Amino acid sequence: MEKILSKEKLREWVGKLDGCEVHAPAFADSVWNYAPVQTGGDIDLSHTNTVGSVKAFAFPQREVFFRFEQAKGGAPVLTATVPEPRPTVVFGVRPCDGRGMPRNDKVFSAEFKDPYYWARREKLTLVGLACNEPHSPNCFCQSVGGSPHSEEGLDVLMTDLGDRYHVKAITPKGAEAMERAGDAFNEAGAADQAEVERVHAESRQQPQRPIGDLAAIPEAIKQNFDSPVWAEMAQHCIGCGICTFLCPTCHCFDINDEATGANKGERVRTWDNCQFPDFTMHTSGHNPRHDLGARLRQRVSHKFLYFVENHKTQQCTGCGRCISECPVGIDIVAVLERVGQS
Amino acid sequence: MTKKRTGVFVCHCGNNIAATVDVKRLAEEMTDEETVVYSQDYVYMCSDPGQNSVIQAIKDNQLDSVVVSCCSPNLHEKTFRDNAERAGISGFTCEIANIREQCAWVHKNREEATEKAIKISRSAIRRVAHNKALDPIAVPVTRRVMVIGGGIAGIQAALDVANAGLEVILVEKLATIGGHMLQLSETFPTLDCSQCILSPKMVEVSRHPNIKLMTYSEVQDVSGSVGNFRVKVLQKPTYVDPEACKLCDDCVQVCPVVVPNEHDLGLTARRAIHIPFAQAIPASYTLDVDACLGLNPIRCGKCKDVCEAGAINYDMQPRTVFEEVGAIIVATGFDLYGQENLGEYGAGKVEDVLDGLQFERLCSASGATKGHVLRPSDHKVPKEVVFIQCVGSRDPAQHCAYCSKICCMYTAKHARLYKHHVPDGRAYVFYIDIRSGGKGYEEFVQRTMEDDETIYLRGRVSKLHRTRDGKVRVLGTDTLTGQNVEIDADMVVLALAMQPSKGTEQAAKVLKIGRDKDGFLAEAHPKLKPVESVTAGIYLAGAAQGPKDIPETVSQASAAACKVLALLSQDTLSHAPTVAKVRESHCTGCEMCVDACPYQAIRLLNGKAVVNEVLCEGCGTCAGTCVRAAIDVKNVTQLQIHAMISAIMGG
Amino acid sequence: MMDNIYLPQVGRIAGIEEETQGARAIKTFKVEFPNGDGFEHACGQCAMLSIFGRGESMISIASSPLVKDYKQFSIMKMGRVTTAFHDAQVGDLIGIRGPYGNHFPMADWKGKDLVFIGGGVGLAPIWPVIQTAVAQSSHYGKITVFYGARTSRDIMYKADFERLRGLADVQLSVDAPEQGWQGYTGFVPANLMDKAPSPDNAIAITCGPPIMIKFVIQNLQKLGFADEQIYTTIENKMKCGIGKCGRCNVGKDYVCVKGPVYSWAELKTLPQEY
Amino acid sequence: MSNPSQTTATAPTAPQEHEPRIVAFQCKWCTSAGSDLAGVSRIQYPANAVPIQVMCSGMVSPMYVLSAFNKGADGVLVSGCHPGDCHYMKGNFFARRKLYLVQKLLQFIGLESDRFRMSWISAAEGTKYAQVISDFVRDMKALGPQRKLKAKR
Amino acid sequence: MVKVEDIQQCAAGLLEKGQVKSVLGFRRGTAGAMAEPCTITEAAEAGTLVWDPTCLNNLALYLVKDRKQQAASKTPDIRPIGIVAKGCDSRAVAVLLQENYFKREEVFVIGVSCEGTGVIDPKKVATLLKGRSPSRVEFDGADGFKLTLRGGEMQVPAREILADRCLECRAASPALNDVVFGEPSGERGYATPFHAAKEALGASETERWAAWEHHFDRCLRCFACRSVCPMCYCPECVVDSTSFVIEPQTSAEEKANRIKWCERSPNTSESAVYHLTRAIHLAGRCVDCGECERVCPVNIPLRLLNTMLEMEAFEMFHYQAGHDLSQASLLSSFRDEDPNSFIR
Ligand SMILES: Cc1cc2nc3c(=O)[nH]c(=O)nc-3n(C[C@H](O)[C@H](O)[C@H](O)COP(=O)(O)OP(=O)(O)OC[C@H]3O[C@@H](n4cnc5c(N)ncnc54)[C@H](O)[C@@H]3O)c2cc1C
Ligand SMILES: Cc1cc2nc3c(=O)[nH]c(=O)nc-3n(C[C@H](O)[C@H](O)[C@H](O)COP(=O)(O)OP(=O)(O)OC[C@H]3O[C@@H](n4cnc5c(N)ncnc54)[C@H](O)[C@@H]3O)c2cc1C
Ligand code: SF4
Ligand code: SF4
Ligand code: SF4
Ligand code: SF4
Ligand code: SF4
Ligand code: SF4
Repeated sequence: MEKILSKEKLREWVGKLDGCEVHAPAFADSVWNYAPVQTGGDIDLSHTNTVGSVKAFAFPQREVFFRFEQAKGGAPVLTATVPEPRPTVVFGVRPCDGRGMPRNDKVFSAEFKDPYYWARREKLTLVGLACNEPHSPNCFCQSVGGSPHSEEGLDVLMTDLGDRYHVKAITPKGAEAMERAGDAFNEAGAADQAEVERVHAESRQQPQRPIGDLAAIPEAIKQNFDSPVWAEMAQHCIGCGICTFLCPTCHCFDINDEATGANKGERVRTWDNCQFPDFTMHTSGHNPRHDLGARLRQRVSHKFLYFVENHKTQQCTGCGRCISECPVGIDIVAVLERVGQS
Repeated sequence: MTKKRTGVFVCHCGNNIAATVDVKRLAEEMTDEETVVYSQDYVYMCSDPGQNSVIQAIKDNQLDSVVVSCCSPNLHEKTFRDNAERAGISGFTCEIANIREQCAWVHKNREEATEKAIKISRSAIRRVAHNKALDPIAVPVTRRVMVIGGGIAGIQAALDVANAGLEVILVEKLATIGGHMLQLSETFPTLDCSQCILSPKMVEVSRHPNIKLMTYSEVQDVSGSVGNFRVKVLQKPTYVDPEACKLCDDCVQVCPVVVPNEHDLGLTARRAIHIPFAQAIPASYTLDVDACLGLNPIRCGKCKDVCEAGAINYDMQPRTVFEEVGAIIVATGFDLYGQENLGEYGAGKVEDVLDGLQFERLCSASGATKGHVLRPSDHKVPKEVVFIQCVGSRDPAQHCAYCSKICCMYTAKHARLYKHHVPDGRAYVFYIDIRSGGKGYEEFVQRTMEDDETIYLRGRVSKLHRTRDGKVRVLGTDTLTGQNVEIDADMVVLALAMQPSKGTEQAAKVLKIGRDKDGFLAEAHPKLKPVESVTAGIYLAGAAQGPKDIPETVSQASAAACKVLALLSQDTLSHAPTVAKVRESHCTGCEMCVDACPYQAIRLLNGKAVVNEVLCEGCGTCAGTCVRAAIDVKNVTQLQIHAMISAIMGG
Repeated sequence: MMDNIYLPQVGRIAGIEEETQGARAIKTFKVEFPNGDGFEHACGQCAMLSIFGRGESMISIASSPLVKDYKQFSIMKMGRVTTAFHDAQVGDLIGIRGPYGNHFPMADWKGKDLVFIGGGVGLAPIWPVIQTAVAQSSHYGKITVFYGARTSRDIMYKADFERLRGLADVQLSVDAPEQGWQGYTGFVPANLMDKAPSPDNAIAITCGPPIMIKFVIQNLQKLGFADEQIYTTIENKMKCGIGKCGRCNVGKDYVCVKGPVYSWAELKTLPQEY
Repeated sequence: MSNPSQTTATAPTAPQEHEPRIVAFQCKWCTSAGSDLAGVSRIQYPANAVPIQVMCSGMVSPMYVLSAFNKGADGVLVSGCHPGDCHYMKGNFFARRKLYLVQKLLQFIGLESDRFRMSWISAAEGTKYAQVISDFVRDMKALGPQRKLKAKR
Repeated sequence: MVKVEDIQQCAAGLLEKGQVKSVLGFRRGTAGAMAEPCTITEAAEAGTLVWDPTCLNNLALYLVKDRKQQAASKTPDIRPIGIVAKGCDSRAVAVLLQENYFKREEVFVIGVSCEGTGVIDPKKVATLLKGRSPSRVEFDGADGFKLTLRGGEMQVPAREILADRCLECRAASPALNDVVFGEPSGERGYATPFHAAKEALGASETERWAAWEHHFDRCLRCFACRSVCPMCYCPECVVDSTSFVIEPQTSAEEKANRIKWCERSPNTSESAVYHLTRAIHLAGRCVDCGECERVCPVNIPLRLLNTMLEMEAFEMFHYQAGHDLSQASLLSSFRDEDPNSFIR
C-alpha cells in the first residue's frame, strides 16, 4: 500500500491512533529524542536522528523480570512481570534504526525466546522516515548494506516530498496503522511514484562515510585478533559505553536483584555493555577482556565478525551514533579502515 | 561462617520499658531477622539471673553475637560485653539497642514506641551482623621518660618521675637547667629567694641516679608512638669536659672576647668561655663557639693553654643520641613578648625602659648590680619608677589577645622589691584592672598598695620618650579621674606578656603536637585533659602550655608526671581496637584523611594511608572525609551504617 | 504466555556437605524440587542457582544424570551469591533454572578408555561424567581419575573417592609434601606425566585452574593425545545463561549455549578470551 | 503552622496525617548523651525519629544522608557537639563544612530545604534534643512525605 | 595569539631531547568538527597537533590513565609526560598534584592561555542548528566563530556558542605550567563568575526540582561523566557497579558485602544518589573543565551541580580548587569562622 499524506494531515493520522501510545522525535535539552505524543498533538519530523535508538521500545533500559518475596526460612513467592503494553507506534524512525530491529529480534529469539522483549516487540509499529540527506557527517548506512530509504525492520516508510509525505506500508501492522486514518491519505499517483524514486535516488548519491570492502572485513578482524592496533585505537577511550548504549543493535544486559523492602525485591534487567570494566570480570578478578583494547575489539568484532558468523549479516546499521557521540572521537569506521590495512 | 548467629535480649527494666514498649512483640519480631537465632525478654536483663541467662543462651545456642535491647549503652554496655566475654565470645560482638532513654521514657503511645523500639533493635542487629570480634590492642611500653625543657616545670616533672623509680632523660637546650626561674630575684607571694628554692632541686636533678641530664641539647626528631617513642637528640659540644673542670675560672680570666650576658639579659657582659651562672647545673664552663675567636691554637687558644685540669678540648664534636622512651613531657617554657614589638614604648630603644626579667636581674643579689637597684644608663638610684602592666597582652588589635595572667602579680612584686630597695622612691603602676586570683595573691597586691605605698593608676600609657634631662617621660590617662597623666620617671618597667618560647615552637614542630591560636601548646581537651597533648603519650607542663606562675607550673608538672606514671605503670598499653582501617586496594594516597585526623594517627607509606592504631581514637573523621570509602572505623563501618539505615527504613 | 526463561523453579536444599575449608571454602549442595517439577540434564551442563535478594550464579551440575531425585552442586565461596549459599541451611528454598549449555559427548566415547584430570573445584564439572562412566562401566574401557589439590584437606568428595577406588584407577596428589600422605606429591600435570596413561583409544577430560589446564594439555599432547581426544570446560562470566546478555562469548560462541564443554580441537580455533 | 487554632480545627476532617520518618545521626558523646538526658528527665517528644549513634559527627559521610533519603526518610538530622566541645576536638568542624555543602546541594536540586538539618546538642541539653526532634517532626508533617529522592520501588 | 607552531615546536623539542616520553595534545579527528585527543611519542608527529576552539577535552584525564597503566605494569615507565593544558586543565593537574596522584616532575605542562576566546560548547551549536553538526568550527576574528555546514557558512557571535565555563572563566591562563603560550591576560568577562549557577538558583524550589527530576530521570548511567573526569580517578567508585577492585587478597566477604548505595537501575532516585554523591566528592576538587557536562549524551547540565558547590566553597570558605598545591583540600580542612548559622 502506497499513499500520499499532505503534511497538515499528519496530525489527523496521529489523532486516529487512539488506544495506541504514540512516540515521535522531539528536540529538547539540545538533542532529539523520542517523546510521547499527546493524542492529537503535533509531531515534528524535521529531526536528524534521535540520540537514543528505537531499540528501547522493545528493550527498555530497565525491566523487571519478576518480584519475589521470601520470609526467613519460608518459600519464595515469585510474580512474573511480563509486560502487557498497549500497541505503540513510533514515528520518525530512521531507516538505520529500523534495520536494527530485525537484528535484535534474532538475538532475543535464537534457542530461547525472550518473553519480555517479544511482549513489547509484538505491539510495536515502526513508522520510518527516509533520509533525504544524511543527518550527520558520520552516516554510513550504505556502507553496511543499508540505504537511506531501507524498509528493513520498518512497518511503514514515509518519504518527505516537500509539501507531502509518501507513505508506504511495509508490513500488515503498518497497513493497519495507516488504515486507521484511511481518509487522511490520498492515493499515490505515478508522478508521486516518480518523485519518490527521484528523491530516493538522490539520497543515495549523498556523501557518506565509506567502508572499503565490507566482505573482507571479517577476515581482517580475525587476522588482527592479537594485533596491537586495538589498544592503540582505544588509547583515548574512556570506557563510558555511550557507543553501545546509544547503538540500535547493542543488546547486552545485566541482571540484578534489587531489594524493595525487608525480604522482598525484584529481579531486574538493565542495559550493560562491553566497554565497562566489570562486564566480563570474574569474581576472582580475572578478566578475559581486561583492557580497553580488548573491549574495543569486542565491540567491533561483535558487529562485524561474530554476528556475521552467527547471523550472516553485520550488527551495525551505519547510524553513526557511536562516532558522533563518542566524547573522544573514537570512530568505528576509522577503526575498520585501520584494521583492514594492517 | 559469615552469617552471624545473633541472640536478642529484650529487657523490661521492670516496668520502665515494658510500660511503653511491647517487649514480647519486640522479642518475637526480632526472630524474623535473618541472623537472629535466639530471642528472649526478661524483667531485669542486668540482674544476676538476667546476666546469667545471657551467658547460658550464648553457650546453648552457639551465639556469636548479641544485641541487648535495654537502657543506654553508657550504663550497661560494659556489663553485657563482659558477659559475652564470660560466655567465650568477644565483647565487641555485643551491641546495645537503647530502648529506654531514647524510646520508652520519652514516648507515651505504646504502638509508636514499640515500632520505634523495633527499628532501634533491628538496626542494632544489622549492625552486629558485621561486627568483628576484636581484641584490645596491646602495646608493650618502654618504661623511660623524656622531659624536654629544664625550667622549673621540667625539673619538677623529672624529679617526680625519677622518684617513682623510672628513668628520666632531661633535655635542656641551654648549658644549664633552671629556666627563667633562675633569673628571678624574689618570688611572689612570699618573696622568698628564687634561687634558694630552685638550686636544691637543680642539684637533686644532677645527683639523681634515675635522671640522665642532657644540657646544651636539642630534640631533632621523634618517631614511634605512645609507649614507644624514639627520639633523636643532638648534643652540642661545650668544649669543656665537666668531669675534669675544677670551676677555677682561670679560662675566663684570659679570654679576650666580651659579649653580652644573656642570663642577665644583656645587663652585664661575659667572655666567650663562660659559666652561665655560678650555680649552673651541670657545674661546668661552656665555650660559646659563635663568640670564640676560633677553635684553633693559632687563632687564640688562650683558655686551653691556661686550663691546668686539661678540661678544654677543641675537638669535641656534636653528638647525636637516640633515646627510646615511653612518654614525653614537654616543658619548654616561655619568652617575653619582645620589646622590639612595642613601637609606642620606644621599641626597646629608649634607655632605662626595662622589661620585667631585666628588673628581676637588677634586684637579684647575683645580678648586674649585685642587688642594688641602679638604673642602667647612669647607675644612679632611680627615685621615680613607672611600672606598666598589660604590655603586649589583652590587645587583640595590635599584640596578643590573651591575658598573660601573672603580670599583675609580678608587677606588684616589682613595686614592692623596688620600695624595699629604695624606700624613699616613688612607684607608679599603670593597670587596666588587677587580676590577683590565687592564695594570698589579693592580699599581696593590697600590701603593695597600702604598706608599700605604690600608686596605682588605672589607665593605659599611650607613649613614652626620653627627655633632655635624662628622664623617661610617660604619657597616660587615668581613666578613673579622666585626667591625663604625665610622669617624668627615672626608670620604666614594662610588664611584658609571656609568649611561647622559640623552643616551644620548635618542639611542637618536631613532636608534631598542635599549638593553639596564640602559639602555646594545645591541650587535648581544655577542661578534661589539660596536661595531655593531642598526641597520646606526650604531656605538657609549665608556661609552654599557657602563661602561669611557679605554683601553677609545679602543679602541672607534677600532674603530668602523675599521668606519665599512670601510663607507664602497665607493662603493656591497652588501646580500644575500634580504630580506623584502610582498604589498601581503594586508597589512592590523597592524604585527605591525613589532614583531617585530629590525632595525626595517619600517615602515608608507599602511597597508601596507614593508621597508627595506638594513636587512633576511632572518631571516624577520616572515614567521613575519604571520598573513596577507603578507610573505615572497625565495627562502625559504612557497611554497618548503611545496614542500619536500611533497617530503620524498613528495608 | 510463552515459557518464561528467566523465571526460576523453586529448589530445596536437601543436604549440605562441607568439602573444603578456608578463604575459598567449597560446599556441596543437594537440591531437590519440592514442587515436583525439575529437569533432566546431561553431563557437563549447568544451572543458574539463585538466592533471592542476592542474585544468580551459574554452577555446574555435579551429579550424574542417572541420579533423578536431586541435583548436586559444589560451590566455592567467592562473592555475593556464593557466600549466600555458604550461609544457607538445609531446608532453605532457592531458585534454579536450567539446564544450560552443551554436554560431554559421552555417547561418542563408548568403548574408549577415559582419563579424567581435575584440580581444585574443577572436579565439579567432570564429576557427573566420572559418576556416569563408572555406573555404566561396561560401556567404557579403563577409567582413570587424576585429581590434585593443594593439601589433603582441600580434596573434594573425599568419601566418594574412597568408594570410587574399586571402580576406577584413582590417582590423588597434593602440591606439597605432607605427613602421612599416601598418594603423589607434586602438581597434577607432573603426576599425569608420571603415570603416563596411554592415548590409544582414549579420551582425556580435564578441568581445573587455567594454569593447570594449560600444562595438562601440553603433557597430554606429549603423551600422544590428539586434540580431538582432549576435552575441557571453560567458564566465563554469565548473567543470563541463554546467549543474550552478551558477556560470556569467546569469539562468536556464547559459552553458555555453545559451551562450556569443548574439545581441544574446537577450543584451539577460538580466540583466547577466557 | 503559624495558626495553631486553625490546625486543630481542621484536624478531625483532615485525611490520615502523615507520620514522618526521620533518621537522626547523633554523635556518641554529646547528642546521644543529650538524648539520654531527655530520657532520664522524661521529656516527651514524638517517636518519629530513630537515632543512629555515630562516634562523631565528623564521621557522617554525605552518603549516609543521601542513602537515608533514597530509602525513604522524610527528614535527616545530623547532630553533634557544639563547636569547641567535640570529644575529638575538631570532628564537628569537618562535619559542619561538609554537611553545609550537602545541604546547599539538596536545596539546589529542589529538595525542600528543611528536610536535612544539623544541630549542635550537648550532653546537658536534653530539653534541646526533645525540642529539635519535636520541631523537625512538626515541620515534616507539614511538608508531607518525601517523594523526590525516595526510590520508587 | 597562540601560534600552533609554538606548541608543535615545544612538543617536538621535548620529545627530541627525551625530556618526556609522550605529549598529550589535540589533533584533527575523523569523527567530526571537534578536535580529538592524541598522544604523540615521536617528534615527527608534532606537526599533527592542533590548537583551536574545538580542543575541548581535559587531557589531564590521560595523565591519570597513564598512571593507572604504569601501576598495573610490570615494567612501569615513569618518565614525565608532556600535556597541552588550558587554564582549567592545568588546574586539574594542580589538584592531582595536591592529592599526590603523581609528582610534579612527572608532568611537563605546556600551558596554553585561552586568551579571551575559550572553547565552544557543541550543545549550544546543536541547539543553534537543531541537531545538525557543522563540519568545521573556526575563530572568526575577535569575537565570533565561523561554522562550516553542508549548505554553506555561518557567522556566530562568540558568546552564543562559547562553553558556559569559558564565559565565566576567571583564570584562562594556566597558572601551573612549565611553559606557557599566549597572553596571560584575557579574562573575558562575558559572564560574571558562577552566573549559570546563580541563575539556576533564581528558580523556585518546585521549578528546580522539576528540572532536576527531568535530568536525573534521563540519565542513562553510562558514567561517561565520571569516566571523563580527571578527579574521578578512584579505583572503585563508591556508587556503582562497573568498576570493582579485586585483588588476590580481597575476601569473599568483602565482595559479598559491597555496599549498594544505589541500584544499577537508571531510576530518578538512583541517578540522584549518583549525581549528588559525585558533586559532593568533587567539592573543592572540581576544576570546572566542564567535561562531564560535555560528554553527557543526554545533555544533563552537570556542571551546575559542581559550580554551585564551587561557588559556595569560594564565597563561604574562600577556597578555590587547584590554586594552592600545599593547601589541605576543601573537605579535609576547616576554619573556625565557617558558617554555623545553618545549624540549629
Ligand atoms: C618577670 C617575671 C617575674 C616572675 N615572677 C614570678 C614570681 O615571683 N612568682 C612566680 O610564681 N612566678 C613568677 N614568674 C613566672 C615564672 O617565671 C614561670 O612560671 C616559670 O618560670 C615557668 O617555668 P617553665 O619551666 O614552664 O618555663 P621556663 O622557665 O621558661 O623554662 C623552660 C626551659 O626549657 C628550655 N627549653 C626551651 N625550649 C627548649 C627546647 N626546644 N629543647 C630543650 N629545652 C628547651 C629553656 O631553655 C628553659 O630552660 C615570673 C615571670 C616573669 C616573666
Ligand atoms: C559454566 C560455569 C560453571 C561454573 N561452575 C561452578 C561450579 O560448579 N562451582 C562453583 O563454585 N563455581 C562455578 N562457576 C563459577 C561461578 O559462577 C562464580 O564463582 C559465581 O557466579 C560467583 O558469583 P558470586 O555472586 O558469588 O560473585 P559476585 O562477584 O559477587 O557476583 C557477580 C556476578 O558475576 C557473575 N560472575 C562472577 N564470576 C563469575 C564466573 N567466574 N563465572 C560466571 N559468572 C561469574 C555472576 O553472574 C554473579 O552473579 C561456574 C561458572 C560458569 C560460567
Ligand atoms: S569508544 Fe567512545 S563512547 Fe565508546 S566507550 Fe570509548 S569513549 Fe565511550
Ligand atoms: S555500531 Fe555504531 S554506527 Fe553501527 S549501528 Fe551501532 S551505533 Fe550505529
Ligand atoms: S582519604 Fe582515603 S584515599 Fe585519601 S589517603 Fe586517606 S584513605 Fe587513602
Ligand atoms: S578514626 Fe579518627 S583518630 Fe582514627 S585515624 Fe581516623 S580520624 Fe584519626
Ligand atoms: S554522562 Fe550523562 S547519561 Fe551518562 S551517566 Fe553521566 S549524566 Fe548520566
Ligand atoms: S564519584 Fe566519588 S567515588 Fe566515584 S569516582 Fe568520583 S570521586 Fe570517586
